[in-house]
Amino acid sequence: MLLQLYLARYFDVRLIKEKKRGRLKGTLYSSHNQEAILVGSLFGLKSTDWISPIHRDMPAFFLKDARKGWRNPDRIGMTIQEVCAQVWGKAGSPGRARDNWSHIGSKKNRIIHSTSMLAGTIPAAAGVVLADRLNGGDALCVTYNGEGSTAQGVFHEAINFASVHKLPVITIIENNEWAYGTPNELGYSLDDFARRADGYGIPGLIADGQNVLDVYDKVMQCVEHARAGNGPSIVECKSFRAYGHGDHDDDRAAKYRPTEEVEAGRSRDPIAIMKRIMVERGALSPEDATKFMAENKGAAETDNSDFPPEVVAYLTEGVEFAVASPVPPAEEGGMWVFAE
Amino acid sequence: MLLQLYLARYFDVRLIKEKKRGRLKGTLYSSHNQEAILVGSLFGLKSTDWISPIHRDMPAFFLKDARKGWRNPDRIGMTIQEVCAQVWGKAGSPGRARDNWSHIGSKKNRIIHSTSMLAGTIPAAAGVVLADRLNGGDALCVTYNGEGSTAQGVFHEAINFASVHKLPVITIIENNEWAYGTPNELGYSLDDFARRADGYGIPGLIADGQNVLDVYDKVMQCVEHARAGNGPSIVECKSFRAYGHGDHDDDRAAKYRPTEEVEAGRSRDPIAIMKRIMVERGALSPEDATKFMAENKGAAETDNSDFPPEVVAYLTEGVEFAVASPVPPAEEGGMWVFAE
Amino acid sequence: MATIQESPNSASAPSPAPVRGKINYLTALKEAIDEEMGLNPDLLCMGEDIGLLGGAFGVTDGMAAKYGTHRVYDMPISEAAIVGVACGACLNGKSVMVEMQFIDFISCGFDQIVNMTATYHYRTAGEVSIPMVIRGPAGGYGGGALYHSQMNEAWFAHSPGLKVVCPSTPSDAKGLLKSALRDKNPVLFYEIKELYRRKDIEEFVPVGENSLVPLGKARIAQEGTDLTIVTYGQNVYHCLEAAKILQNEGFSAEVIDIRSLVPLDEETILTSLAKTNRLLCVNEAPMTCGFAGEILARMAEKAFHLLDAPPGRITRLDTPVPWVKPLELFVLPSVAKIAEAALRTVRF
Amino acid sequence: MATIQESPNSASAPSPAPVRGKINYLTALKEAIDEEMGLNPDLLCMGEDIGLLGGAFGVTDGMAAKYGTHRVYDMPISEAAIVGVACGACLNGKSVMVEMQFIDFISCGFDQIVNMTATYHYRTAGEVSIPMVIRGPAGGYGGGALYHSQMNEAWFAHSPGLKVVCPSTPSDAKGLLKSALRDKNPVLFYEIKELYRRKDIEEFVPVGENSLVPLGKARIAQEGTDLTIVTYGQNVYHCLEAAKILQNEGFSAEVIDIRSLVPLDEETILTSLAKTNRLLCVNEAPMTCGFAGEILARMAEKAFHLLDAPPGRITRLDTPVPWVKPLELFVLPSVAKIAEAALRTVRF
Ligand SMILES: Cc1ncc(C[n+]2csc(CCOP(=O)(O)OP(=O)(O)O)c2C)c(N)n1
Ligand SMILES: Cc1ncc(C[n+]2csc(CCOP(=O)(O)OP(=O)(O)O)c2C)c(N)n1
Ligand SMILES: [Mg+2]
Ligand SMILES: [Mg+2]
Repeated sequence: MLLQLYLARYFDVRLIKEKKRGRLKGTLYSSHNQEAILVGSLFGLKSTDWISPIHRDMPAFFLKDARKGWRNPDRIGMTIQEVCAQVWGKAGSPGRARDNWSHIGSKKNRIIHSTSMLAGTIPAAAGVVLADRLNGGDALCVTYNGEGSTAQGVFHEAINFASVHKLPVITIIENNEWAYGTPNELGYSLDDFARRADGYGIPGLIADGQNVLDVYDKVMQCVEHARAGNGPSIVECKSFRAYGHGDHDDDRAAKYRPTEEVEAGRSRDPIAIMKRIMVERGALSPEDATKFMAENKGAAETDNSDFPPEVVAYLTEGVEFAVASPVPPAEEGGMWVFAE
Repeated sequence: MLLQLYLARYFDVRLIKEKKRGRLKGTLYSSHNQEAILVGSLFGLKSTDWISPIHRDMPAFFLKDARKGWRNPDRIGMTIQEVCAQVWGKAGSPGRARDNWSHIGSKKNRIIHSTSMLAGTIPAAAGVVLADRLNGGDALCVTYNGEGSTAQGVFHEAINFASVHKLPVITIIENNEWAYGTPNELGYSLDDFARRADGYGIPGLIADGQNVLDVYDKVMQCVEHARAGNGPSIVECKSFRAYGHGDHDDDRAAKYRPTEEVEAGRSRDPIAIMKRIMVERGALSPEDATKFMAENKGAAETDNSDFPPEVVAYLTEGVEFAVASPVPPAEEGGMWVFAE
Repeated sequence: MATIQESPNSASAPSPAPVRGKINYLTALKEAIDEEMGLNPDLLCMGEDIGLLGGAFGVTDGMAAKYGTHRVYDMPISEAAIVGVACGACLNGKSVMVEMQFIDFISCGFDQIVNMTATYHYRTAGEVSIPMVIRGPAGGYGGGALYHSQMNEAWFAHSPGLKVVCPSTPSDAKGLLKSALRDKNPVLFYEIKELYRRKDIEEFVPVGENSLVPLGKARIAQEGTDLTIVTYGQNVYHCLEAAKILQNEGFSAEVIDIRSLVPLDEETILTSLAKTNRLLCVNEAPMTCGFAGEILARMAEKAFHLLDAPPGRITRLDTPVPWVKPLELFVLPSVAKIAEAALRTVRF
Repeated sequence: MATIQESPNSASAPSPAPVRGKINYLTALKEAIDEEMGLNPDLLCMGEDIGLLGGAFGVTDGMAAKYGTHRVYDMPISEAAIVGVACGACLNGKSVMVEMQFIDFISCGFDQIVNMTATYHYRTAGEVSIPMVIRGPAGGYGGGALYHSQMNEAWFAHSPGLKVVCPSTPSDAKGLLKSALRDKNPVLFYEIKELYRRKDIEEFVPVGENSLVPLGKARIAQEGTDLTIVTYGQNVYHCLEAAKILQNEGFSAEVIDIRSLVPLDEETILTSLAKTNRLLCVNEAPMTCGFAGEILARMAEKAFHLLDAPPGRITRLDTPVPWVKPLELFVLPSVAKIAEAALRTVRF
């Protein structure tokens, strides 16, 4: 898990560096400080389970089923090459760079392709697991959503439907306190989002989104609930958005959010927390714990030495693949409107 | 209140008779057996409050502010003439018969004009009271919704918004167990709809929808909550749809719903219950209680003698007005697309 | 070039196996669903009140009993979720027939159709296809008012990735719906509710494979030489009536029922124009950016040299559909309006 | 007949009071909102991130601070509720400017626009009018991909009761937005985000009443005699470039920027056609049922006798807008495609 946290963090750090170096264009939506949500929620899933990540969940694409080993060819998840090719807008992307950033997916790898329309894939998640159940499967689907996105009507429609048919859809709310430039008090009027589950008669759990083990525990409770045929659930993961909404927003975010709030929010680094727990449990020696220091460092101040070499190596392979991959030919713009 | 219950019931009975007589065309959506919800929720409102009725709430149009007296010219509600002209599709309708059945309203009378799209006016309700508050008013808005309609995304979006700004929107759920041909277990997975309020951090009350006084009490709790600036609330009124979804559905409904269920549902007639309570409280003599017998009678078996004469007289005026009112001229079809 | 499309019930078509009577448009639809549900175990149905009740108009009557509630779903009143759930099921190997209780309510699921479903194949560079049919009762002339009378097919014809179909006869209703249910793409299927039980259009309709009608082929509802009238849906009948008026005046109109808007059989129209040199397009949707205008525009571009008179169109005025009859008829295309425009065109 | 529309910043327009520099399209929009917010205390603003942040692109920057959060609302991510709440506020005496963060997300509030808002005046026989402007960044050419590049104006042009506007210059951006904010009807206002900060179109823009530009009047972006090119939005600049290519070939193109789709200034186009006798319509929305086709259809109907060559159109292919540049440019209108079609038309 620690290694996965590093990998997720390094993905973020590396893309920023690539952009600064001029090798990469486009907006980046950082998952910095929210990695524990992804790692903790994905860790206990079966290979055959589905996921539905959105803009802030890029690492989910290559962390899915990563417990089997990132490089394991039997893994049912995307390779780092595929994900990087997507970021770079190259033909090596699973979507051949037709839509941008996180709007990819893979039927084979059981990842739903989101549109930009927030919360728009939760109904599809319900449909996917319904179909799976009809085929005799027991796949569940974990959907990821910012707390702001839950204001969409389709969020309500989909969860209500899933509750009626007890469909195994686990809705993760990545509550990072902000929806772009809007603070939560203007988005909804609850303290704990998890209570929204009451309105559908389903379990609503709260996890410490900075603690990967707590996320794992809460999600696994929901997984068991789902596998037992009891249907959907919601897990609210309390977290904090470390930077701007996207990297274009970093400077503005520093203005619209009070410095103290940001500092407090960033202070609970999920990597540091995981290390502390591991040391406490004797799973990591105090010396090893000081080895890689990505934690509690700003993305800009971090460099490769802050990360385990295998993390750097894996990602570097992805980046090099992406850089080398060709841009798709123009004519592809006119292709695949209709299936034959 | 008893008189209002009679009026609402008589409206329903009379329209069916008019249709049978061939004087009226179109589908009727009966509020038979659900009158206590309308009467009880409207009774305690101020003249300046807004309402937003839908298909099953036709009597609400003329019961709004009726406490002042149906015929009171200062009443801020529709006249029976206007409502009947609408039902008949005549120029005397406040909407000049451009849209049908309950899709009317009145800015002057503070009634929001619904479209057919269920739950579609709840956002407007929030907007109306927001504007009123900005103008220094304290008007609230009562919206009516079938339990089935709450599955619409916009229901969620609007109530969430109202909760953020503590807007005085009271959402009545007329839980009549069925949404057209779909029973509640296929519509949502809660026992008590009122719990959905938890998900917005607002009060959710349950009323016996057959007991007009209980509806009144629960709604008045919400009215006080709203007037005190505490914002929206939900009142679930437990009831039962006595007939088909519309009168075109009466025969089919008799098939898709078990007879026992229907009989049990119809047995708690709101008029009878009100009479019993009044007798118990000494507000009605046992003899007077046996006077008009609309209660517990099927719509078809009921006739004018089952209703107080002033009820019959008032409605008859409306019907005669409607019958005499002209059909609007064809050219009006091309008018009022844009305001000048 | 496409030639005249044989109607499946015409004399030369292989005769249907069992001898049976004429059926109406609604029964034809029901047969299509029944046959396809029988053939394809991966086909599901989703919609409001389609199971226990059998649909507001009865199109799915008996399906839940026959195929089970694991294949026929009574959905909550959530158009967006209905489309989205269907899309997810298609992503995972199913085909889904979605019923909109009235096509008007499709606006509540709009985003899920145009952004999620329509683009899935495109976004995934062909990895995923979404074999979904969204069908429902549509159209005016029945006093349904603003929200039970719409023809909003142009919204979807303008949204790439969707096929759009609208049959006007029982044979086409059945044959096109069967084809749509087998198509790999999302298809918007406009049923004309005023035709559901219309007596005078009942006809013999084949069963099984014989009944298939391909998407993208127009039908020549009536041959003629002086004017090409291009239309679809309920307006086919108005145009045929108008053609009679023309005949009385000594003109012969060819009436083309395009049946499928996307893809459009342009060749049949072009062939007809080569003969008649005059064009009138008719639809009951609002004029601006409607499909009648699209046909007109395409022909003005491609067949300008063939046109001996200004091409015309008769559509709904750019208004909603009002309720009461005189107003409704004022805004919708009528036989009189079509005949008048047709005469103007042939006499140009 | 309308004559050439004077651009408010042309030499003959009354000069703006304070001496000041050229401004960009975005600043012009901001000025419009600021001026109208100042003039009309009943005008509210609603949208996502428009207050504290000042909008994703900064169009409402500073408005919340200046006019208060009781007039400028940071809304939850609920497009349907945003439109619906705005509609309710209008019903009760307010005017509302709604910002869609990207015009693409309008699909999530579609029903509230086309069925609730657009029809309110009609349904109430004129009792209620809804003075709402829905504006937002639109258009392609910026690598925004499927959901940040749309031009979906045709959906709304096809929905009776809505006005549809799309400015291409800073003066028009300001002047039309001010008019829209004063209009009694719901107006869909398409801002071209690629023009927001485009340097070479910055211009002197008047302040106050002098800056008003009426809805429903086209602007002749360039006079010419051999061909009429009708367009709007970002394509205006592509067409002007194409006109230069034509000029090199010895042809003179008149480029009309319609600015307002509904209502459409047909007279300016007809006047131009009377002179040029040739028509090319250009828009970046998909072809089928798009507005370029609508203009083409109207002119084919009304000005058939004026046309000496087949009218043409250049539009997006009937595809979504793909992300990466070569693909994006493959599907969108380009100077080359326009020039080629234009040359074909003038050489016909
Ligand atoms: C339907 C829709 N409306 C608006 C947007 C624009 N938008 C993109 S991300 C975002 C904020 C999302 O906030 P939240 O859900 O809390 O996720 P976070 O970015 O905080 O992870 C907004 C408004 C969108 N993508 N889709
Ligand atoms: C958005 C939308 N979808 C579907 C319909 C069709 N429809 C009209 S009433 C109805 C059932 C409503 O049930 P419920 O909300 O429980 O109200 P009730 O009729 O029981 O009072 C349906 C499905 C509609 N009017 N609007
Ligand atoms: Mg957030
Ligand atoms: Mg109900």
